Amino acid sequence: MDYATLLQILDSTLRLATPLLLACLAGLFSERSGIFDIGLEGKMLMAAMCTGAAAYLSGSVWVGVLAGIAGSMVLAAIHGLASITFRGNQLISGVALNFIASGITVLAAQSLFRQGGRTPPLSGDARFNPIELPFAESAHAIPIIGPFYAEVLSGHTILVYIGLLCVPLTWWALFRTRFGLRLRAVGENPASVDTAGVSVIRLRFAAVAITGILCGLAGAYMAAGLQAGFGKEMTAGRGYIALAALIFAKWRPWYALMATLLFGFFQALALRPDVITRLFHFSIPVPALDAMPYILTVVVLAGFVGRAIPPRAGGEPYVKER
Amino acid sequence: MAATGTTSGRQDTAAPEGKAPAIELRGVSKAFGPVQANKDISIRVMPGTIHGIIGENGAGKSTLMSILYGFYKADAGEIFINGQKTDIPDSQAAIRAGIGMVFQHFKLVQNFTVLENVILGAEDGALLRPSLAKARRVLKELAKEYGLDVDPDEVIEELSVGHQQRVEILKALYRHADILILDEPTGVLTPDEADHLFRILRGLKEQGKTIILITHKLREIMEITDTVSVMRRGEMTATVKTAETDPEQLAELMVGRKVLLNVPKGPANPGRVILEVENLRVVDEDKVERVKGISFTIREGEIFGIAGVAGNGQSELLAVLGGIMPATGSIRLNGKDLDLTGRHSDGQSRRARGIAHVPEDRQHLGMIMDFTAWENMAFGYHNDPAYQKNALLMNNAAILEDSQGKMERFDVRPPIPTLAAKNFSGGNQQKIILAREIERNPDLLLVGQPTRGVDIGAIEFIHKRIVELRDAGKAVLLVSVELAEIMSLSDRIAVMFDGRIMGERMPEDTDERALGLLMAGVGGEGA
Amino acid sequence: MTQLPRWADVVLVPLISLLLAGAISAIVIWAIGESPWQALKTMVDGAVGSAYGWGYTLYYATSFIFTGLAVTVAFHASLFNIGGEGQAQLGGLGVALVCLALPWPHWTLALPAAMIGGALFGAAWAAIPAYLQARRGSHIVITTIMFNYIAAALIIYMLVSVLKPVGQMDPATARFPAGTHLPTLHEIPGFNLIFTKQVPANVSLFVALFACWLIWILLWRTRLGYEIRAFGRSEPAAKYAGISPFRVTMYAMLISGALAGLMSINNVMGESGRLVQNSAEGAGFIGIAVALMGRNHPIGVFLAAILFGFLYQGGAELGLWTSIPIELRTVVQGLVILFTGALDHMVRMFLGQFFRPRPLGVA
Amino acid sequence: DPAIIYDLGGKFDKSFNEAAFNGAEKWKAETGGSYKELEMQSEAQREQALRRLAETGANPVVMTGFAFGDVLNKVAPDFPDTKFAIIDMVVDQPNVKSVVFTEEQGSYLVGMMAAMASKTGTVGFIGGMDIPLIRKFACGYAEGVKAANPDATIVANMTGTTPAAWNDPVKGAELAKAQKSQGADVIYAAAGGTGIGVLQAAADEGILSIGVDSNQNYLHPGQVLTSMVKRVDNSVYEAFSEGPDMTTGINVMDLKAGGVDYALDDNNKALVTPEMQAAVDEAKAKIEAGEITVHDYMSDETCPALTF
Ligand SMILES: Nc1ncnc2c1ncn2[C@@H]1O[C@H](COP(=O)(O)OP(=O)(O)OP(=O)(O)O)[C@@H](O)[C@H]1O
Ligand SMILES: Nc1ncnc2c1ncn2[C@@H]1O[C@H](COP(=O)(O)OP(=O)(O)OP(=O)(O)O)[C@@H](O)[C@H]1O
Ligand SMILES: [Mg+2]
Ligand SMILES: [Mg+2]
Repeated sequence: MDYATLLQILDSTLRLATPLLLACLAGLFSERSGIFDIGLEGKMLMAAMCTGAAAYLSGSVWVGVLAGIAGSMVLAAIHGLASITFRGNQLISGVALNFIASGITVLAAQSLFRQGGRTPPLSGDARFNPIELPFAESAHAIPIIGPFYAEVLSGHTILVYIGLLCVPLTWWALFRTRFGLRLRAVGENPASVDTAGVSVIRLRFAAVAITGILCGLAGAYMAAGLQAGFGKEMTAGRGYIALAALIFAKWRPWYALMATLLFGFFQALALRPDVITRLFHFSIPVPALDAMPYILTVVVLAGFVGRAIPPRAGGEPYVKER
Repeated sequence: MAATGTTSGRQDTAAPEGKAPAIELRGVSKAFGPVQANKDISIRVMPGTIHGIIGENGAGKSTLMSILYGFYKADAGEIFINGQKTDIPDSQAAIRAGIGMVFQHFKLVQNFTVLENVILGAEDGALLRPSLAKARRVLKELAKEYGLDVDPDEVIEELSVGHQQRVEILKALYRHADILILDEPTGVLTPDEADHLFRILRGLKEQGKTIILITHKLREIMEITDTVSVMRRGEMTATVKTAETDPEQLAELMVGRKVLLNVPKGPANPGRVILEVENLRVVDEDKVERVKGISFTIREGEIFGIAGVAGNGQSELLAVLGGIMPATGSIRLNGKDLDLTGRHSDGQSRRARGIAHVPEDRQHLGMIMDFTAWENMAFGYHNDPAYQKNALLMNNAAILEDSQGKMERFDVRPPIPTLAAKNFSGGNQQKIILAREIERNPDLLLVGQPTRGVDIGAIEFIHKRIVELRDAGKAVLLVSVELAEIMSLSDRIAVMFDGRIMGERMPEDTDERALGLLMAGVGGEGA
Repeated sequence: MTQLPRWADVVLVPLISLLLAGAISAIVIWAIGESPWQALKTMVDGAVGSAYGWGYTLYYATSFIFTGLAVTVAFHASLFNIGGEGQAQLGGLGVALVCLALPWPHWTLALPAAMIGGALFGAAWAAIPAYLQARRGSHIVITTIMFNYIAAALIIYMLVSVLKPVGQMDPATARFPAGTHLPTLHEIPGFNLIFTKQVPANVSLFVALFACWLIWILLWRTRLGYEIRAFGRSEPAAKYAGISPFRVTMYAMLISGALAGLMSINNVMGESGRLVQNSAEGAGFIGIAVALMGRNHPIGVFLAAILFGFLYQGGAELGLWTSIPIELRTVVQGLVILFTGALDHMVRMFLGQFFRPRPLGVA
Repeated sequence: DPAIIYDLGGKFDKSFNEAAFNGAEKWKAETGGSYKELEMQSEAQREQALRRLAETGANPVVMTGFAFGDVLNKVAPDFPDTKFAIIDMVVDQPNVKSVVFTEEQGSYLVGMMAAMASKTGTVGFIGGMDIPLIRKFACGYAEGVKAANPDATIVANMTGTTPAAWNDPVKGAELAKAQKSQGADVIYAAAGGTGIGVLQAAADEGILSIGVDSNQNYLHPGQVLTSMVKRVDNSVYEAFSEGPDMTTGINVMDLKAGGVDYALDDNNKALVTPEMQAAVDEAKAKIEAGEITVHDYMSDETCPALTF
């Protein structure tokens, strides 16, 4: 494989990893607070639809992003209500919300635009446009690093950079702030937080809200960055891959970046079966590449590669009085 | 009922100098669904004193303290702190009012460091770094002042229980608690650790702090408290000055009657050896060695009692014999080895070899609360050929009929086998389990805490049945934290401490005092 | 929380959940500018208004009975199997391989063989998550989700690269031999008086009903069922009773996977007569709703499966005759799961108001 | 009433299915009649949809896409009085009309244009699902490219092996970007809904694209070189107009019959030079006259101009 091809695949990796990364970090907040969320997929989808619709109607991508976040937050709020307030089963709530999102996005888009459950294509300001990083043109002159900077790092939409920025931000928030300390504690032992005089419910709702925001960004990126508009089921299981990445990353922000980049790389590679064939002189079936994130996650879950220990209070509603 | 006029009279004498009490509760009530955990409770604690609270399991002690700490909300009642009426809707308010609490079950984040646990909820700002630095400094001072040494950077799960408790105390002190509540702090401690704790508590008292200490142990009450309150069935039955009372009186107040548990039983006729345990070691899931090489034998027609403070390896011993936990060493039943780790180390195999097991925790181990009584009667014996219709199907009718008989013979009330287990009272649940296990006519009966939370009538009945089984020539291994029960029921007594048997005594050659010393790890030949 | 009487818990809670889901669906329909009443009428007409509609409703219900039972069995062992979809797809592969392996002379021979194939493949697909849960403590929910996706990829690979006949363009197996054709209700003497036209509901329906009965026997009449239920209620107690957690987890999931796989005799063998991509069409997920709705009892599952069959056929009719997208049924399905499975405490709290016992301690 | 069933991409795929939709709408506008329509949601649903439509008395029933072939073969005999029309597939039943197009011819024309418009000498092809039908597009395209510029390089990719490949704009966009990095500056997308992503990415990257099935020039005015139009709309219109008396049998829609063509309108006028147009129109005449035969991949599953 020549360097140009590699750069092209890495470039593609970064694009494809971004929604995974945002969703993965979203899940990280929720699960760190002890609320399991298999509804990432649904929230992303909802956000993608809201973004597509609002950006088209308003002509502004930022209005679209806000709408996307709002859409995702509605689902997050329902999940919070079900799993925090009413102490319901978090897994079932997540499954249910995924179904609701899958259906309601099509219903809404269809009723708004009558284009078979799509939103009309976005163009111009209704969509994120690539940003050239400074000196990207001139950087080509520098060997190796230069093209990498110009081809892979530069030329993405703003949300890609926001996604990358979210990684250190998440790490900092989680491990260097009061909020993070409490959040981690509430996911490990909510009673410790409660007896320390901090509201478990408020913390968990805050975490779920952050999940909503990040999933909103992930969905907005799908509709206005990666594509130009919303299409039926356009997230195509990315929420579940993000969930897999979260486990793969053992609920840690930097590992989440690694995991999502790896899974994004698989997706990018799956687009170029020709490269693999040329490289290894045999063809790996594309379905095998598609399934790779899931297979790897199962391997990690099985404890063959380190142990993935979820937050201890995860999945359990906090009940003081039986 | 038991709250007499004299007890309330005594209560008023608790404020001689006219100083406002540090804590005063008036008419506090709390119900959990149908369970009335606290009924119209009033209590006063004077500043700078150590106040004890005693009461049987489930008397409502923890609930009352949790209300004071804002963990639960009372249904009725008022709280006064230093004479001021104070609302305590949550723990934050309690902390603000200067109250700190060390719960019976610690509220620590296992994978956080000591420092992180200490600052949790009491951070100084949005960023952690300054808070951590400050806490490190304060902790050092506190360590010096009260002898509360603990490495601030150690992760909680690496610490011993005693050290974890210190962290809890530090947490309270870090929050400037003037009133410290400790819920059964010594239940999990070694005698050394307990002594150390008491020294700390005395130090705190000298600094003018008020301490409330919940315990089951009369000895501790007598040793350290200034005043003591007694709770029974959700009610406060008395508050007295420690100096003016004695253990017998407290015990009577606690149980509501003279405690004289004397089971009518004839002398034992020990026959051949049924059970031989040799050098048994048990390591639990957290890789902690719970039983550290014990050996003993039980003969037919003999009740072998194991006394000890809860958490000294008795539960694990029962679990191993009952096939719930693996172990190393050797156990022989009727001369044949029991499998301790392999395929035949499960409960089914134990039952097949003639071991019946009445577990300590009846609600979580002994039965399935959502199952009916008759389903529970087959629990563990569901493979019994008598319960099968054919190779595939169970004979539910047979189980039902069998259960009906057992319930009647054991006086389970109501004797309705189709009722769900959760709808029986605790005592009757216990009878269902006993009926199931004893009527199997086992060679060896394991019983853990047979009368925990059971009323007097039922206690006598249960004791009678256990003795009957002995008299039928069976072996019984009895584990109980109630010394009185051990004393009156056992034909031979062993005391466990820290995973070892401290010594064996004949009941007629010993008394509660001597056993108590062994339970505390003092003396004995096993240490 | 106040405890509800049993009848309220079994009948009232699901009923109210269903009504809530229905009410919100109506609001959704109204919000997209359609008439909920008209929609309901179309659904009722299309799904149960004619023998033909029933033919489809029962066809869908058959699949849902299998997957609902699959979820139920696992639920009783307190295992949440969301892998029904993948297991059903693998079951489809098993059925297809059996059907294509021999020139079957008659369906009476092909059906039992295909059942074994479907059940075996479904069970095998459940076995790995079960093993990982029982031995390595991996959360079964996550592993079964992963296995759904791996199953989809595997099926695509099998269809595209292995099973697709030469010259065929769409990724599907060849048609099964005529001897594997299962009689539809239209072809069964007696039933053909009602079902006068070709309908997809076929003899698998009776297999499904039989499975309901069998699962009831299993859960409440056999030792294994006893152990499954005991283990599901309390793992420590089960260990005390000498019930092996490993054994129960494995058996419960194997049975669950086998049931999900068995579904394929209905759709793959009975209806399409060949294996296509995504053959289960989400029935594995609907099994969750069916089990929740049916309160994890075979009779409840049967009733809930009919309800969802109605929803599915009715929803298809909506897509056909109105401008309400077919996705409405996905929304309703999600709402039912949400209300019966996650917001059930809300419903109970609400009902609790009416069943509050007299306060204690008044006397 | 007539009825139409769209394949998985949906009737608004801006491509194949939308062409069919346009035909139906044209019929409706002209005759004032009404028709029933249905969009496939999943692979397993085909048979029900087909039966249900036939059941309600719709006649003729038109379906778009080869994937209906198998079920139609099964369903058609059950409804002998109903006429069916299937596009892109041959189904041998007495009551079925099979409409197939000579996509290789249309692709040949746009291939020539691609080669002439390319500055790099490298052109791209992005197919949807990897099936002989799509290879037929690719092969005709490659022949056209070579005819105009024998030295040109052709980069060809397929989106996938399942019907999902028809509706994956993300993948389409990524493939377009990959082809651009390999030097391609004109990309022909024969990939249904996936093509939307290809055209979008090409426009974003500043290179040219070629649409398919419908006239897609308007999607990115001035950035879509042309479109290989396949007059599915005409076929649908025709089938609807014939009504229940529709003629059955195989109906080959070739260049001559107006079945395929390249699109020229205001949106791409500036991109098509007079030389280009002259060359293409000449080739068109030759093909119609039989002087040029474009190889049909499906006839022998080989392609002289391109290896897959
Ligand atoms: N969170 C709760 N929900 C419901 N019931 C509770 C709860 N906590 C305690 N109870 C019930 O309230 C009663 C009093 O319990 P509490 O824990 O206060 O007793 P205790 O005196 O501390 O007993 P122990 O000595 O065993 O600790 C018991 O019947 C108990 O089952
Ligand atoms: N959750 C419940 N639902 C229905 N009935 C119950 C429930 N809990 C207890 N009961 C009934 O209420 C009665 C009193 O129960 P409780 O546990 O308070 O008894 P108790 O006085 O503690 O008796 P014991 O000394 O035998 O434990 C019992 O007869 C029991 O059948
Ligand atoms: Mg307590
Ligand atoms: Mg009781």
